[in-house]
Amino acid sequence: MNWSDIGTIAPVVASVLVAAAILIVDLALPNRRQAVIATALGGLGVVAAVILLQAGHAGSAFGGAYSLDNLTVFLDAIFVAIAVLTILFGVDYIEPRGLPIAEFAAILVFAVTGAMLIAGSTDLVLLFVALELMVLPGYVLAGFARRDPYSTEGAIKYFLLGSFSSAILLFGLAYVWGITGTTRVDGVAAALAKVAAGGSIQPGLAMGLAFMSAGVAFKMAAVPFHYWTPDAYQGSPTPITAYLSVGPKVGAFAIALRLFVGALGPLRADWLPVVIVLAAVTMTLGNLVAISQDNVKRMLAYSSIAHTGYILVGLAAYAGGQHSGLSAILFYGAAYTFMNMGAFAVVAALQRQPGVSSQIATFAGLGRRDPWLGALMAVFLLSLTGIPPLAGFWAKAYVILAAVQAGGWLTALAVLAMVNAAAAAFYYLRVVVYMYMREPAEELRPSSPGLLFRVGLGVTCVLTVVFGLFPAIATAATNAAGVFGG
Amino acid sequence: MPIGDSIPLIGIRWDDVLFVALAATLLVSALLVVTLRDIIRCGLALIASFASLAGIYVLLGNPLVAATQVLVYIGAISVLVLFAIMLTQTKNAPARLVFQTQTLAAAVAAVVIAVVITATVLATTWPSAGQRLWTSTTDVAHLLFHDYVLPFEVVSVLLTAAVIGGVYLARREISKDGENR
Amino acid sequence: MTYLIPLIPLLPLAGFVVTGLLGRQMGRESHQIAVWAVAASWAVAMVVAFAALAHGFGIGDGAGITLWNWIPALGFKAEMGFYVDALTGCLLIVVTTIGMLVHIYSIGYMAHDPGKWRFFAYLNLFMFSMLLLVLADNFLLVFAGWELVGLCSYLLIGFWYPRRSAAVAAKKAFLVNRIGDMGFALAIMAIWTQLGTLNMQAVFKLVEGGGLSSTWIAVVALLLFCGAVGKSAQFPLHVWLPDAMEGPTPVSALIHAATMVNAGVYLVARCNPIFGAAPGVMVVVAAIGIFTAVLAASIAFTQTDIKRVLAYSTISQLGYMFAALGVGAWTAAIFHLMSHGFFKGLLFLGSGSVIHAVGDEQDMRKMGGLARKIPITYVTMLIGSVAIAGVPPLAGFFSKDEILGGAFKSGFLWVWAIGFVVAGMTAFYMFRLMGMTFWGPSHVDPEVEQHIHESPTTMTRPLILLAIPAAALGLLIGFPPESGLLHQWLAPVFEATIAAGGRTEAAYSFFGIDGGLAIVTTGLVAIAIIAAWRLFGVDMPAIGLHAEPRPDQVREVSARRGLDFLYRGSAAKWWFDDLNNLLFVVWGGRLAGAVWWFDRVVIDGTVNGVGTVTTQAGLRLRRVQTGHVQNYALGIAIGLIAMALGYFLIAVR
Amino acid sequence: MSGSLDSYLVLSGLLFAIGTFGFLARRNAISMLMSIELMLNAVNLTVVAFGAFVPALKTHAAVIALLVIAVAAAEATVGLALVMAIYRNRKTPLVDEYDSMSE
Repeated sequence: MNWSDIGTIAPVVASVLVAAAILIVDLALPNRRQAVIATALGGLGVVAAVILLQAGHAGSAFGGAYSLDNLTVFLDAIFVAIAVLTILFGVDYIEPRGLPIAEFAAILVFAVTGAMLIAGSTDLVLLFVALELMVLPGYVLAGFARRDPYSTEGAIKYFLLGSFSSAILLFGLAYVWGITGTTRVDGVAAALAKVAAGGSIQPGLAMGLAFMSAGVAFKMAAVPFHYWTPDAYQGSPTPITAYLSVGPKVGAFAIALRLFVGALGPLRADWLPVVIVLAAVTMTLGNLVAISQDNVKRMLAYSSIAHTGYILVGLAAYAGGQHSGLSAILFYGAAYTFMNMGAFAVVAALQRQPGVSSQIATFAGLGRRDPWLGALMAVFLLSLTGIPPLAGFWAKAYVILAAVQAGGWLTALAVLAMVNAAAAAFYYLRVVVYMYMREPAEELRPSSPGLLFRVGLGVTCVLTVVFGLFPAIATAATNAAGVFGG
Repeated sequence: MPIGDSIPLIGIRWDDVLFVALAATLLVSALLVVTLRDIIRCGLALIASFASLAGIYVLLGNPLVAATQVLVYIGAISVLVLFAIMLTQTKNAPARLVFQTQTLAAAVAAVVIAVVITATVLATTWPSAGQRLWTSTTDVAHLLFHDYVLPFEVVSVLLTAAVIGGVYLARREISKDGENR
Repeated sequence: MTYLIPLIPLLPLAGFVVTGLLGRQMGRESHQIAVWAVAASWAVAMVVAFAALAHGFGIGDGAGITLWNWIPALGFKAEMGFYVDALTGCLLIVVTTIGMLVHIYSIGYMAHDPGKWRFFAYLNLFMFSMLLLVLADNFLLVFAGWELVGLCSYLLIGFWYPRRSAAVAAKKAFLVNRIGDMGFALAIMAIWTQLGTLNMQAVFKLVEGGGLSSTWIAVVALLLFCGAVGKSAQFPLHVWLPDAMEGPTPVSALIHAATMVNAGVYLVARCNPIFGAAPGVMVVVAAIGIFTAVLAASIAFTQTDIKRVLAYSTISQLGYMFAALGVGAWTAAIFHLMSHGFFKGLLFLGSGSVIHAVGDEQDMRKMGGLARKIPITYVTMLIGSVAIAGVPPLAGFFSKDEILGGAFKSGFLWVWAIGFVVAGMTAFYMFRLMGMTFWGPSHVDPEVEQHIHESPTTMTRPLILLAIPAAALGLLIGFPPESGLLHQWLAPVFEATIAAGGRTEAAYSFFGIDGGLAIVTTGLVAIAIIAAWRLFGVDMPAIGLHAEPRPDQVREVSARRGLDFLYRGSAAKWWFDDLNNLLFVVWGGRLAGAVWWFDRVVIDGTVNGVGTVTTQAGLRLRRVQTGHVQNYALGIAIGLIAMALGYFLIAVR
Repeated sequence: MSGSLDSYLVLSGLLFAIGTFGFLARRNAISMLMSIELMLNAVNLTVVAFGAFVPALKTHAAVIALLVIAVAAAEATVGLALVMAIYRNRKTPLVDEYDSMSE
């Protein structure tokens, strides 16, 4: 360890310091929530600045355990954005319910630190430890409203299943480690390249792959490892649901990129069929079940499962030999982050007053009761549907195009993705219909969220539209970040 | 070793005897953990299985891990578990309250997993040295603070975060939370 | 001039944003900004359109403007750009003119609706989307407009959402359209993977240069046609349009008659180099088109809801247009598109005026004798009906004549024959509509009858303004036939495709085949009109028709007439009535009944069935989510085992 | 017997399966936690066994095992805290009674 190592992992160090600073400020100035929020946002601003300073640089630290490349920078930037947005959306929701801001912010920053570590880790052990750092605070966040039975119930289900899957993932990692003899990603890749050149793989390695695939599929909520998603999402406080729906998901895809693309890349012909099946089942089932949901949070949970399926199409395209699949995944991740957080944020805005449920009836007449909120929700939902020219359209277009380019079975997968995208319109637009074509059952006061919240909503909306109108802005970054490792 | 490598007369190696004994203890106590109806006894069986596992680590030439196993698992985690059992006041209960309705399916799934793993292990040729290697603690320390220093640091952050989160969740309420869904 | 192009869609977009966000605060004046935005857009569009028409652009040399490079990634070139040539110009004229008039009409029609601002915001958004679709220079942007018009249509059909039927209709329209949209999306994929560009003119150049194998051309053309079938409500995706009549009448006029439904026709015409190179697909287009035309016309026979008659009529006329495209009569299709846009827009707005007058009643059986009470509506609708029926010298005569002539002369005799019959049917059902609505005795509820009044001037003026092109457009741009102004304008767009098809067009011969066809068609139309007039227009106390005037209860009426044989005044009259009866009412009615049954039960049933099955599957799958964490864990364990087995299978491969 | 990697790996596999069974079959959240601990121990046994028989992995195994033990401790902390929290709300540690969000 030396100073240049510290420089390479500077964003991670910075965000650990931010978490510490939040707790210290809270101890030093009790009951001064503005100070805590300012510390959190300011600190994350510094982290963002550090990440931007790193842009364009490359390097590795700690003997190759951590790599700084364009992928790291891109993912770090997304994670910081997620953290900032979660805090912006969270304050308005956490406060009226008497929950502590400082713990919320600190735990969130810890989780994001884990995610950022995943982005840069090129060592299997570091990858696992970073994953745990991302998900363990996530369990706490899911149960953050600790007096609320729904919140704790969702959290314990998330925790139990999450630990179960962690054990499975770890078991697989142990086998891969035992066979390849190293934990460094490049070393694993080199060892596996030899294996791949030698023809068929050993049963032990196959089992390791299976356990790892199952573990990662759980973290990204792919069918049939998705069961935790609806309950955890529905139970969690809504801004935290917004975080859970994007943070751990993008994190899981970061693992997929580092682990499956980086370390297991040489075996991609072996995991390609698995990813194809996972993608097909995931998007189809997610959409089918989302259609029959009456709770918007739960509906968005199932839709997030479907989105996992679409992103997996990009991964399959990569495995099918189309490198652009990787930049497609990254673009999808960015677009999905903003539009999905925005959608959850609107739900959170409605639930600002305690006691308001996320049933679809709550949205009846929103378009007239609250034209701005309704319009924003419409934009997010249309983007999630994939209607041009919004970000979600390009996200879907890129993964599907990459799959089409790869050809073979992937063409069928691309067509299935399009069928699914068409079917998904049904349930997204159902909410639009409720907003604009239903009279509200009971007169609710228009919710007037605070300044921070409005800033957050504005940012997500602007990005959703801008990524749609000028996708080139993002593709420059995703294309650069899509070429990493080998 | 002064008493020789194997048991006199029968010719079975001491190591093998130890291994069989420890492995049997481990599996039996683990089975007890998942089948006993009294959860306190489950906890005690858990401690037994942790202990026998520590013995196996010694057998595998890894006394450091064995020591950590005793300290952390028996010394800390088991105690936490026992505390949690006390706090939730769970009592001895009839089987139908202890086991899920899906126990049979669970058993089948577990057996299938066991078979899959066993078959896989036996079907694979491992890059094995064919003999046990002894791990020196100095090497471990060197490696931990050299190759693995970053994961090590991250684990410390992880423990901090876990403690903060755990304390937040488990401490008694002061203010009243709102409800939400 | 090119710098004016972006203004055309952007003005309505601005109107949408302002009206959508601030409309509620503007109260009664909420329509102002929307209407002025569209009017300004119309003015600009007129300048652009006539400049383009006068210039005579061919393929690839139209006036284009690129705003910015949309996506540079993936070796992929698609620009945010607009392109204007003569074809665009024709569409611009129809879309902006009718759009503007519908906006003005809506001021009166929606005056008392509390959601007026919302309505105008949606209308503006629709105008933006439609103009985007028409002006786009690449397939992706067309697709964007394509999806957006579908969305607006959805919002506007369901505008009166408290009516459950409106919400259901909106959903159905959207879902059926999505099926077609998928075809379009697949076509875009295919084009992109094969040619590497999505710029339409570049694609056409490549296709003409032989850059695409004939199989792929056929695939792309078929997929594009799928999209067109959905949007233009052709068989078997036509089921949404009649239900779409649940929306406010101006919406029906604008979206479901004059503009959006034309998008499919526009797309096929725009892609004429692709379709021209796929003769097999052209036959499919012609077949689907003419089949839809006769199917919808036969259903229109027995409908009693005034707007539904017009809806089926629209489907039928769109079928005509596709038939024209299919036989290679490109210009005739666009000609019919324009003339149909005007007279069908007129008819819908007129029907809106009627519905307005009789207190929101849409059932024609409860109308009748309205001619004197709402004279302006009556006269303008009569002009529209005469025009659609194809009576010379109104617009419909010229455009229909060109389609039939084109089919006949290109050797598609079957298309001509069916089209000929449909021409007669069209005249019949339109005058049935006129008869039941305006002529004969009144069957209006006496209480409502006292309040019947002509609509306000904001509503009647658009009717008068639309009646002018409905009457005169044919003479103006379609005379002399096949060499009129429109032909000169559009020649550069289509000449290459026509030449490549190897079909040399014979000159139009007044005193030869063309004149003969025109006379035959006109004769049939005349007979049909007279038949309808006799059947639905005349008060016949002798047979008790005025007492129980239910022309749709076909068998009952005819049975009565058989008994009343002796009471008849003259044999000639009897013969005439009965023939009509037999031809158009009994047989036609039975046939139409059968078609109606097929349409409702089989096709509609399939559409609804797919939805039900999907929802049911969702509900079943949802039950997996029991809430018990161990059940989830067991699912994960089973997934893990399955995955392990999968990997073993791959490993031993 | 004790001299072959296979026997240790099979042992760890059996332990993992027993843990899985406990996780799937027990109703008590704490029992499920204990089962997860068994599974993590199985992983550790795998790691240490590999370290004891594969020369290249010799020392690494101990380090990884130590890190896994630490992670397990962190997981146990959070898990038991969550059990406490939900016990306060629901007055039962039986997980299958937490089903207010089924379907």
